[in-house]
Amino acid sequence: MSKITKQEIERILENPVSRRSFLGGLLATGALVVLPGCRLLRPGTVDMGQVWEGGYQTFRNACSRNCYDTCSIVSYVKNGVLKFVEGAPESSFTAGGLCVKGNSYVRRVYSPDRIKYPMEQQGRGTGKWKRLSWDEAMDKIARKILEIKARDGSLLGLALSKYSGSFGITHYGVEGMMSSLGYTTRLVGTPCWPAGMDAQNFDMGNMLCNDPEDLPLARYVIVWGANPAWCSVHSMKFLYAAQEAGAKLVVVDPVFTQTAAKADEYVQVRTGEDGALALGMCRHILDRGLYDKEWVAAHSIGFDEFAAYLREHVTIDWAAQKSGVPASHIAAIAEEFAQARPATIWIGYGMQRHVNGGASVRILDALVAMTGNIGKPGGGARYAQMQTWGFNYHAKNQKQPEGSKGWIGASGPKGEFDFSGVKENVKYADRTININKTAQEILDTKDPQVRMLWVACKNILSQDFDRPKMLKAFNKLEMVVVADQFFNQTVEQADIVLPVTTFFEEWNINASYWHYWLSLNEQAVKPLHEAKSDIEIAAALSKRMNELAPGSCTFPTTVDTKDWTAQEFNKKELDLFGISSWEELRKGPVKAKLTSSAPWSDGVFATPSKKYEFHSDLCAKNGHDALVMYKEGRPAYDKLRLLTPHSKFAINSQFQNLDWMADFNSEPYVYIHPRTAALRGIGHGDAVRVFNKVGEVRLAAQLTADVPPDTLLMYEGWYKGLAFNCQNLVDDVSSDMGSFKTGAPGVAIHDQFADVVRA
Amino acid sequence: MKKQLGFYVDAKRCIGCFACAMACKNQYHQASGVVWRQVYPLKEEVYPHHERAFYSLSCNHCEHPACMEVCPAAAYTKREQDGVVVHHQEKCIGCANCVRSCPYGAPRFNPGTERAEKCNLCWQRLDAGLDPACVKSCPTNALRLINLATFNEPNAVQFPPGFPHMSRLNPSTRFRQAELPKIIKPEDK
Amino acid sequence: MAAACATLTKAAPPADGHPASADTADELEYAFNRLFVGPGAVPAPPYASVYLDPDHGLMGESTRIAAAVYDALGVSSPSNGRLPDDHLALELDAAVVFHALKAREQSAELAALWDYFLRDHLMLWVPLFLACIKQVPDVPPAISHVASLLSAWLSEECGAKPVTHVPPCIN
Amino acid sequence: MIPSMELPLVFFTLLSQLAIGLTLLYALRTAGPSVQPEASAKTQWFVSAGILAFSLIVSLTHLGHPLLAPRAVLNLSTAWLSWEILIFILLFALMAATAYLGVTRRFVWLTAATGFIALFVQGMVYSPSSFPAIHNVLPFAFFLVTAVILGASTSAWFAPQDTQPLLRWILVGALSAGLLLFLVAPCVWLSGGTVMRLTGLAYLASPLYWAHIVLGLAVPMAVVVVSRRIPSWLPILLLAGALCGRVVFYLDTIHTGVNIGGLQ
Repeated sequence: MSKITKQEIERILENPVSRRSFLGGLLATGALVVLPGCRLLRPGTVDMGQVWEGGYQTFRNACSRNCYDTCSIVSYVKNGVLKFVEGAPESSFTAGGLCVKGNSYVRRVYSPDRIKYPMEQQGRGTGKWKRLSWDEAMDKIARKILEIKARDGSLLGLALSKYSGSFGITHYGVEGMMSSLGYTTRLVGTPCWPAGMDAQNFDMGNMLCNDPEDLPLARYVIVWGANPAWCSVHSMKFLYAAQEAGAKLVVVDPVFTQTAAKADEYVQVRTGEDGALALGMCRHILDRGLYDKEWVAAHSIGFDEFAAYLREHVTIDWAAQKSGVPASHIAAIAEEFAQARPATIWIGYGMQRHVNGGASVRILDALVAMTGNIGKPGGGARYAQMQTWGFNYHAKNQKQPEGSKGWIGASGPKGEFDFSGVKENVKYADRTININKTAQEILDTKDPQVRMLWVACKNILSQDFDRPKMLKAFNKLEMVVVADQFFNQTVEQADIVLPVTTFFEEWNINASYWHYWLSLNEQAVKPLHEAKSDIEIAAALSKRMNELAPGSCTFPTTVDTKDWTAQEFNKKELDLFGISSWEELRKGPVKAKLTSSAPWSDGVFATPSKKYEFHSDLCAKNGHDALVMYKEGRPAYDKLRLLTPHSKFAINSQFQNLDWMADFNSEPYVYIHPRTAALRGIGHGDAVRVFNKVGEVRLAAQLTADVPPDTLLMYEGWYKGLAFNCQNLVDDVSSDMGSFKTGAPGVAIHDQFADVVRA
Repeated sequence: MKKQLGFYVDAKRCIGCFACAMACKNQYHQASGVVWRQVYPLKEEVYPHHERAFYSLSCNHCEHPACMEVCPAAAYTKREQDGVVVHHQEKCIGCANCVRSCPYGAPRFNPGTERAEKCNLCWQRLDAGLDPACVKSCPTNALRLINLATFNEPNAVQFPPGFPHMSRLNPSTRFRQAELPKIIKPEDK
Repeated sequence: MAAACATLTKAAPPADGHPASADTADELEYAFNRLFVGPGAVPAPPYASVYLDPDHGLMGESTRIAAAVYDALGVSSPSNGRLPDDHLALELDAAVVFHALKAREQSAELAALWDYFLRDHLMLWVPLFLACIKQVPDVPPAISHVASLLSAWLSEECGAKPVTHVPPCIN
Repeated sequence: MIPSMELPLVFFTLLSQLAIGLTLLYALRTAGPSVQPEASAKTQWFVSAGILAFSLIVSLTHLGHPLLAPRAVLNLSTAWLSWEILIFILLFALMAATAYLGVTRRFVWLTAATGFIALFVQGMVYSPSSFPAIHNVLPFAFFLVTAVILGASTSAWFAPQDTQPLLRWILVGALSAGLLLFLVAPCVWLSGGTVMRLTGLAYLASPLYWAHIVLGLAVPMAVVVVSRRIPSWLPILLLAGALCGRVVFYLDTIHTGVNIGGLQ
């Protein structure tokens, strides 16, 4: 018989028709009716023609990470497999390009390291894992929930910690799942931006933001405590356009960041003293009469009081001494800023992660307001916006089962995405505890104590504060369930882990808190292994709950992520984007139809007075100074200041674990000023121990004058196979504001202190 | 002059974000450890701040490519139509002579396939009328595709400090150098 | 895999004469999961593409080839695409199908297809997979035993010594 | 990008240079008009041919795809490497032929000349611009000196008594040239550009480099000068020393790629 060559076989296998006729005669004899010993494969064929042949199919996706840029993605799929991704060309913000993280998504989906099956650990941290079927997993969880209910008479012993691992709107179905079970305990608030959010709400009645795409209209831009070159790479082109149009770009930051390197001028401010610097500028502008008298008179209240405060308590020399910026220079930038029209400040989230963060943001707002730059295209106190988030929150808004018992008293808000606001006189409510003090709250909460913790879209043990305390708190928990994609430091300490889909494996919808584009996320590929989306997990749990105790969960027992995505739209949202149906988003992302690129352009504010409030009684009612004024920073508790900001290779604990990322960034460093290092005999590349009252971190040192002499800098992140965790050095002290809009104060991530020695 | 494609590396706009380098992996899925495009930080003797200015480099598609010159197996060709230097895997015998000989370290040895590989300037994408993956992904337009026959940028330099000066090879990459902001710092006590 | 794990437990040579007790069965399952299942990154992922495809990822070219071979055989994985088609369990299952068919029919095509699947696919990655297992310290005897059975079966099938160098890029 | 030790190349270059050294030295010994072929000539030439053949086989193991080796002569137009392979094959043919067809003056000189050219070509292969320190005549010089040292010392095994003094003088000369070359080169590099300087520092910091200087050059010279003979064990020591030196050559010569982003 003639030998059939490898090449022939491969050619035959390429084509479904030749492939199937290849052994055709043989199969016709019905040889496949019985397959002795064959356990898994089944007779019959899937439609391979469709699955494996043809060119690229493209799908619309949206990056759901907690990021300014929230990119619109086009994914290229061949033979049912995601091959590569690109930025959507339709969005003038994403403009066809993704960042280093976005470009690594294919690896994230097909990494052999992904969590593949529901599994149970016999003893937290023991690494003794058993596989569970989804039914077994849901059964164990459901029984635990029912046991808690039986023991406590309520489900307040069941707590949810969920934040920004995915901002896909249907992922609020996790909160929905909790509501559908009853009244539970919610870890509310956010470590991200709450102090500034409250500040802007006190000043203007809402947190609105100029379209970043109008930056080129600005004549003077101060990027204050933000590092877009790392954290919003797609905004840089607009800053460059402003520079090319003649605007001056000033960066104010304690660290010489990548953005600072691209500025016309970099001003190194002493960490946490941004308020003092801004007040000095306000005083100088006041003295020179360079403020916008008409605007202030027509559209604000409390300015005279503010002016009086400035004259009494603020001098440029005081500001210089506090902020470390030479007085002459404070005067110079103050004059330049006041005389440029329009001028704008990009207020970073970093600069409000302080015990005086909210107060400082109010001062920056005031600086922009008194110079008449609020409501001007190209102007504005740019912080963030949530105008484009007017979805139905259909997945989130689930009803508690009949007769559920819960927390007695007022509730809410439960985080910044809880638009239902404060509900007075409800019979029962969820119990809310501070997400930024998760460890302490779990340790302290009583009657009933937190018995069970559900973690979704979050990596508590690498991102939450005071990790040593968190480990203690975990010992108090009877069951920890974690839904995630990779075996991170929280999964290590879980009892049950559930594999969740990547956004390429589910339908979703995403808006940005920065730009004004709306992006649909289509399912591009089948979920791998046994991964389920968060709402599919909720449905599976509901099914089991109702089998064990009919009526114990109101969540639908079957969901379709596409239907649920469609359910998130309403006319108001569609109108805002000028589309008649969400299906239009399949043609590409769309941008909100804004009457002006600048909010407040009509000079009417959402405050009680309808004016810009330099003096806010609402602010006072919330326990802060009514008037915009200086607030002291946190006293040092160790020799050096410690900063733990974002890395460009990661968003919090995501992406850095991928081997593709390790090709470009393989290990964490602590960055030390050469003089500070010299005093401690530390050389470039030396192994060091950074320590403070919270704990210690061992890593290698890099010497650079990019950081001030009094500062240690390390970038947060989770490295595969490394113990590195900067939360061993960060305590959970609160920032001043945040409770008003998010239900809990923010956290002073950058008011931390430590010392370093050679290891 | 004949058409010669190359990269324009605008270090003034470049933020060292590595999007280009990862876009290359996104497109070609190189084995981990193998990178065709690297983002090199400028040492402090060239730019005075640690890791704040960069050159994003892959293959420079030289007029006289060292790789092509030294490859004993003639696994390299330079395309007539656009001067792109293409490495043909199937012809490569894995002697690594190109890896040793390219002063820019563009060809890399893949221990899996035991062959050399490098940036081929996405010639398949070019032929389909698309930009190279790295260029398309650059969020600041700091990495551009240029044709030296028509390229006319007064500020452009061929051998900036930090880029090996190899005039005989005549690399097709052009640069704009990074600039420094005015810096206001507290007086050191 | 749970099923596979069960078979492994059965295949285990009775440790010092006594039948495997419940908790050693548990330990075996933990070890099995640490090696092949997760939830952490595993030292020996049981998928062809991890060893054969340049990027060592899942759902690569090798996965496509395995699926095409099943299709030619007239069989398919019930997971339809969720479990990558080049998972060891499925490929060994295909081997069973091949043998069942070969036992019944004389077919040059069948012989050629099997030869291709064996030499140009299984033989290229299973030895690497086995080498990865070898590199792991204290693998339970039951698992090493089954690994050696697999290795023996493979060399018996093609009467050749499997390659044993391990590609550098596998964790 | 960073050059690796590349052991197959270390052995290929060293052994092929030993083989060439043997033929060069034979040619020199029998240069005189009236000199007759040495009694052990055939053996010597078989040995050289054998060593060269072996070195060529070893060189194959350096390839990712040894079976594709024949492709390696496809770029004679520009690749010195293609020429290297070609000329070494030719060289082997000549050595074998000389050994078989009788050691005639014509063959000896033809082969020796080819060997010399082969050393030059080999030198060119290893002087790419990516290694500034050796982007010059140094590799050829290194290889030539090594060839003569190994050749002269090994020839002493075969050469008749009357030519031993000649061999000794050649060996001492080559050793002193080697000492000068290998000691001076790194010091010169220190005053060069960044990559050259790094190369110099890497060499001077490497124990293998000093092993080569001491065991491979200084000590052997002392031995020969003092004992006024070439002990039969000396070639072994010299080969070991040269081996150390060659490893340094591959391992510690710095590539320009290492310094991208830094000043030249």
